[in-house]
Amino acid sequence: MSQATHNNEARRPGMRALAIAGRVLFPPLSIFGFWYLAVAFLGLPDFVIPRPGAVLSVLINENHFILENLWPTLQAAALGYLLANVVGIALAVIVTSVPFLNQLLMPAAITLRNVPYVALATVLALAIGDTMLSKVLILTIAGFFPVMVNTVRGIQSVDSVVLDRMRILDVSPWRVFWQVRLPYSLPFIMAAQEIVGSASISIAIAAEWMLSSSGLGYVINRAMSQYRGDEVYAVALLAALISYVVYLLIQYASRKLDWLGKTRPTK
Amino acid sequence: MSQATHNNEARRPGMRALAIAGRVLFPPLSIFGFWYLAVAFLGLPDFVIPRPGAVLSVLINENHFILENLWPTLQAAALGYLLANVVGIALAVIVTSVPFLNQLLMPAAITLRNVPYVALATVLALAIGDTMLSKVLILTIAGFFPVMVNTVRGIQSVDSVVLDRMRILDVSPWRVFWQVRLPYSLPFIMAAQEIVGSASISIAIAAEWMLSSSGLGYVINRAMSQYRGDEVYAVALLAALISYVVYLLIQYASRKLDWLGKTRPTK
Amino acid sequence: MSETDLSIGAGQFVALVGPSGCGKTTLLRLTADLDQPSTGQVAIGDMPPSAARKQRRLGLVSQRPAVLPWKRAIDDVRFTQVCTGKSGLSAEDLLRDFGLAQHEKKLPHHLSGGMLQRVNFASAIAHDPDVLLMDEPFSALDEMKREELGLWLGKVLAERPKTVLFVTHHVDEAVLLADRVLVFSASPGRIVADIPVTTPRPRTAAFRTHPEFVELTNQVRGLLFGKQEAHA
Amino acid sequence: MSETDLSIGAGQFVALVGPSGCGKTTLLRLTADLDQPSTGQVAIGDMPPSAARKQRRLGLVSQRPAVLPWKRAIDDVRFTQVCTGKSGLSAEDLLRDFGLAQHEKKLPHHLSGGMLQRVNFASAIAHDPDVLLMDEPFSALDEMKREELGLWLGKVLAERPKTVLFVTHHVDEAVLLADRVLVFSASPGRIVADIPVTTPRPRTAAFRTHPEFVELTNQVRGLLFGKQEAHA
Amino acid sequence: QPKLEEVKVALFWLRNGEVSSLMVADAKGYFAEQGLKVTLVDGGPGRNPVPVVGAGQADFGVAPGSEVVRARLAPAPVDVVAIGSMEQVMPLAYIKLGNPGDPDPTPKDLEGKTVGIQAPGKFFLESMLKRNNIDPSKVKTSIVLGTPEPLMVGKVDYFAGFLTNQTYQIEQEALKPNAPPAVKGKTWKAIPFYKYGLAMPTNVVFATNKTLKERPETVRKFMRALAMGMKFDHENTAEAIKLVDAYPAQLERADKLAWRAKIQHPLEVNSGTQANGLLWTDPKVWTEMMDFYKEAGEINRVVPASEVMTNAFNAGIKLAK
Ligand SMILES: Nc1ncnc2c1ncn2[C@@H]1O[C@H](COP(=O)(O)OP(=O)(O)OP(=O)(O)O)[C@@H](O)[C@H]1O
Ligand SMILES: Nc1ncnc2c1ncn2[C@@H]1O[C@H](COP(=O)(O)OP(=O)(O)OP(=O)(O)O)[C@@H](O)[C@H]1O
Ligand SMILES: [Mg+2]
Ligand SMILES: [Mg+2]
Repeated sequence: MSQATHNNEARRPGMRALAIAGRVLFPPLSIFGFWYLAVAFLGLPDFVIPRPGAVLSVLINENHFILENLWPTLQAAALGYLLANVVGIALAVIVTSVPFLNQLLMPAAITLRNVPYVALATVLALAIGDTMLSKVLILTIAGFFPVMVNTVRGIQSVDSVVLDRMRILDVSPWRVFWQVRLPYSLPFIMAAQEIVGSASISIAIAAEWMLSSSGLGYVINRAMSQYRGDEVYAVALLAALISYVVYLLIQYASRKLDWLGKTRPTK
Repeated sequence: MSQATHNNEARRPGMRALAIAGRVLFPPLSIFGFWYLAVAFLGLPDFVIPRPGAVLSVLINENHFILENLWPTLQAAALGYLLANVVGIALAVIVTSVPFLNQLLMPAAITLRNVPYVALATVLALAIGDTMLSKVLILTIAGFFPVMVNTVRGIQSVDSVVLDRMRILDVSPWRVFWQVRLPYSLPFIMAAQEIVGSASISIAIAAEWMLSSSGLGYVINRAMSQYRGDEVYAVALLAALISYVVYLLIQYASRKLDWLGKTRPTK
Repeated sequence: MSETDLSIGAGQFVALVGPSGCGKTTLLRLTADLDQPSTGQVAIGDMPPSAARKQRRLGLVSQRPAVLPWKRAIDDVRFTQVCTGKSGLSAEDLLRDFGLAQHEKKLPHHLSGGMLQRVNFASAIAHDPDVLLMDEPFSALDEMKREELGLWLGKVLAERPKTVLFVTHHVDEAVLLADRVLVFSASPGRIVADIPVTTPRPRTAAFRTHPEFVELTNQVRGLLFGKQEAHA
Repeated sequence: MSETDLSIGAGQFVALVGPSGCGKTTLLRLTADLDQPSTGQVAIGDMPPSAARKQRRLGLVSQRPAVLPWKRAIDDVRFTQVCTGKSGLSAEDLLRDFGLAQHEKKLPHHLSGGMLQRVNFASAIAHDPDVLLMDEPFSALDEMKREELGLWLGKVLAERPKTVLFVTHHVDEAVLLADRVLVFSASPGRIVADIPVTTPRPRTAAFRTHPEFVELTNQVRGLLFGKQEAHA
Repeated sequence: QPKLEEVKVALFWLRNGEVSSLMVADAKGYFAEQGLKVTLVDGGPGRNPVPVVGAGQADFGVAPGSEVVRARLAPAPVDVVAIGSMEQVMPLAYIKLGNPGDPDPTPKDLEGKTVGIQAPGKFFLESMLKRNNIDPSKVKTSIVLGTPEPLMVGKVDYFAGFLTNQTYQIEQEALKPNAPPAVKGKTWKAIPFYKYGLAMPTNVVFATNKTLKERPETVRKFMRALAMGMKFDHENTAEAIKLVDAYPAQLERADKLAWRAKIQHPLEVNSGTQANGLLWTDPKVWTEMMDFYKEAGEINRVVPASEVMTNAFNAGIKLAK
């Protein structure tokens, strides 16, 4: 009895099949459903909001140029995402362990984040040029803040009784960080991953749009100047799909990593 | 003894004075310090990165046009911030209480967030025009996601033993949400506020830059076409200052609201 | 835990004793409609647990305190009343009776372990439920407080009869308070004895010297600890 | 709590009894260098608490379990050893001795209340500390487990002498195990008596019938509960 | 007083001296004389006038001719037609820093040099080089943003910019006492694209076919007033500058407007406008432009010039000279 009783997740097989069907069918239903609603509701001509059919046909038949430019964007997004995490978590650690650095770093961090992107792009383009690094820096600047803020909260959420245990045992701050604070922060850090991870493609695209001649951002730039709304939205759709996959991967990783999930009651 | 023992925050008066001095002096030190560092390190002439002196002089002597355009930006930022919260929290509630809606809404939410801003701006400019609503919608689309993701995590972080208590008492889901789940989520929700709140000014500016003829974004647009880098950075500095103030206000509110802070050990 | 049928008569006080980890809390959760039994059935009076719960007739003193971290003691107790819409027992009186008059404005993390347990107890019964499910409610209390609260409970039950399921590790307490003592075995956890206590409630501390008390406590200890000699 | 000086001799077993909320946990935290006393002084052997802590000679069994929610029982016990770099007692042996051999792979929220308390105990002493600070370590256990663990502790202390500060609500347990029983009064919490137990340790269950035991338990109960007659 | 017909004009960018003719026509009351009340709608990064006019939210638009061509020939075409051009050539040029006395450079001078271009501009450079029999592989390119900083900090030798735009900033920076060494005492020298490449109408006025069909009189009146504005701007430049300077929300001050007029006025007229009237636009140039974009792969078909432009609404107003 004790198994069944404590396992609230037991599902009937019918429910399972439905769940799988939902997982496969719901995303397209969701995306195209809302798209058609927008088209119908806004009443704009199709050179402004192209119809899903035209966009899909671009993705299927004219994808060469898009796919060619997918790789640099993915690279920039992945590197920027990584760096945003490194910087964000490092800052969180610094700021929580040396409180006065909080007041010293935070205003600069917020200012950096508030330099208008166009001004930032100008500076980066001149200082570094149209390179991977420029894009990665823009992504870092756009992404480190949510990671930092959430990690700080996470670090502060550690159960005080466990910290007492660490103090009694005179455990090094380093180990406490890696083995206690970081795992305790995971629910917060994983939330930041969902936020930053699923946005990194579209930020990479925005960065490319401003300062690069490769990548999906450039494709959009070119497509807009050619009045190829269908191509613009094809890129947007592709970006959304990738972001959704990233989001699902992060959710999967959360479920694996996140101890909170294991103590969580299912309803 | 018990007071002193349990009050780890007791500070010597010297420390207190230092803390206040730090709070006042550190922000400018931080901002201008890093600014000069950037100037020195990048070695770019002042028409690329204007010097703080020139920028401050714009803020002090030529602030008329800037201040005139501050109000619409603040309005848009405040409304957008509010709406992002309403939408984000509502979606979090929907998604956690009716799991299958998760799969139905999430892909659309992520797609919406990934429509390139230029395409979005074009659509909004045509559908709604250069109005407050367009800006507010851009802010909402940019901001609802962090609020939603963090709130979902927060809702899931509720102690199961308290949920059992609510179940035993057959408390309505509505009350459980307002009186249990929401307060439990506060550490997560306040983190989202720090993320979204302090970004809303700069997103409002970006929105105005693209589609409005009023507000700080318009000032930047105009300043750029007049090669007034100093004015661009004056706006950026003003935006950063406002964002920092918003950030401090949110931190203050967190300390007032957040029960986690009260259980948190100080180090 | 193997199949268990449990039915508790209305107004009965049932004590549950058994070694740590045998399934007492699990059985209590079934009775509280927090988990569903895979086999077997649980009945309170003649109701299934879900019906009792839906009628807001249950009160649960959980083993780990279920207080809200941001509510002061008195507000947490009142929260139960607000949630159920039943004013039941006065929150101030409860905390005063429990020796917490000075501490009613404290937040949970400013309370000692035993104080917290008492607040948890007060919060669980503040709506004056008909069915009271208690999971080691006095484990963090000193002997005097434990005795006091036991007597207090006896008095309340005399005034307002309730159906009670009471998990404890104190054999004496079980026999002193209950109409029926259920003895659990360790793995596989199941009910090995269902011992009625015939002396009518409420009983006083004097019952400790009554032959039935001595006999029953010895019998229960024998069941729990095997051949071994019983000790205080 | 008013000014208190406490000094515990090396190798001494000091028990601390007193009503709930009187400051036992607070005193233990001072001894553990978790809080600083505003007045008064605490010494373990001839060391201040901070020195003992820095030398990793402390072990603390906290009142609320301090296990890591994501670690299985055995890993949590080993974590103490990894952190201190002291292999101390074997983690498997500890859990087996505590009756948790079957449950060593379970996560904390899959353990019953009493099991969790035993894991917490095992984790606190796994590095074999010289100074053992215990805050109601057996409160969630049944009488048999409590007795077993008490005897186990006696055996370990005989083999590897330790300085012990032991908070409990069980007067019997205090007298049975300790060299010195400190009795706390309720507010203002302060030490009202410091009662030596002269019979040498380790003692067996037979000590319960020894005149010193009976006398001392009565004396302590008298101090705790005033004129009132003592009860089991 | 008769009620004026409201007419909206969507601009490509914020209002500045580039569209001075519009503002002069308004300020002088020429539109009102024709029974029109004109409202200018600023453009910007997210506000392209082509879809704005295409979606019917403005009656007229001002944009580079290339935009009209590309929009008209896109797979989901925008129904816009050019009805005149305020600038007969695109002022794109490859600009370098030089001493005031230096001769103007020619495409040949680009050999072995680095040219800073914007991402979509590579085709322009290559096309111009080919037209002048220069091997494009001999010219290095570097992608930059639309501001002249890379030229002024010496990152590139030439910079693809507009004669009416970035050159001003170069002049301004060169005057400053703390000007960077690369700029100090220098001035700009340019290889204009219209001279060695193609003439492309730039400040093109356009409307939808629907408007042309349903409200031809309005279009005619609009074009007449605009041409009168341009005529005044050219013939009474000093006074026009004052009017534009005072025009609401106009970005440029008198000195800048005067500077601009010197450079821009010659680009606004040619033999065609002398013969047929201001704003007149040459169908041949449009055909060349379509061929150019077809070759660049920016459009996938070429149509008769009459499908993308018309002079049917030209008022025939000419400069006095
Ligand atoms: N949430 C859970 N998921 C899986 N197993 C559980 C869970 N809670 C308890 N168990 C297991 O069920 C068994 C019975 O646990 P239960 O909590 O009912 O014991 P108990 O009799 O209340 O013990 P104690 O006196 O120590 O509180 C134990 O073996 C325990 O490991
Ligand atoms: N973190 C804290 N902040 C402020 N006051 C506290 C804190 N912890 C305990 N107290 C107060 O200090 C007093 C002593 O608490 P302590 O936890 O030491 O009691 P105790 O003797 O351990 O009681 P118990 O047997 O119930 O655990 C209580 O009045 C309590 O309210
Ligand atoms: Mg239990
Ligand atoms: Mg305590």
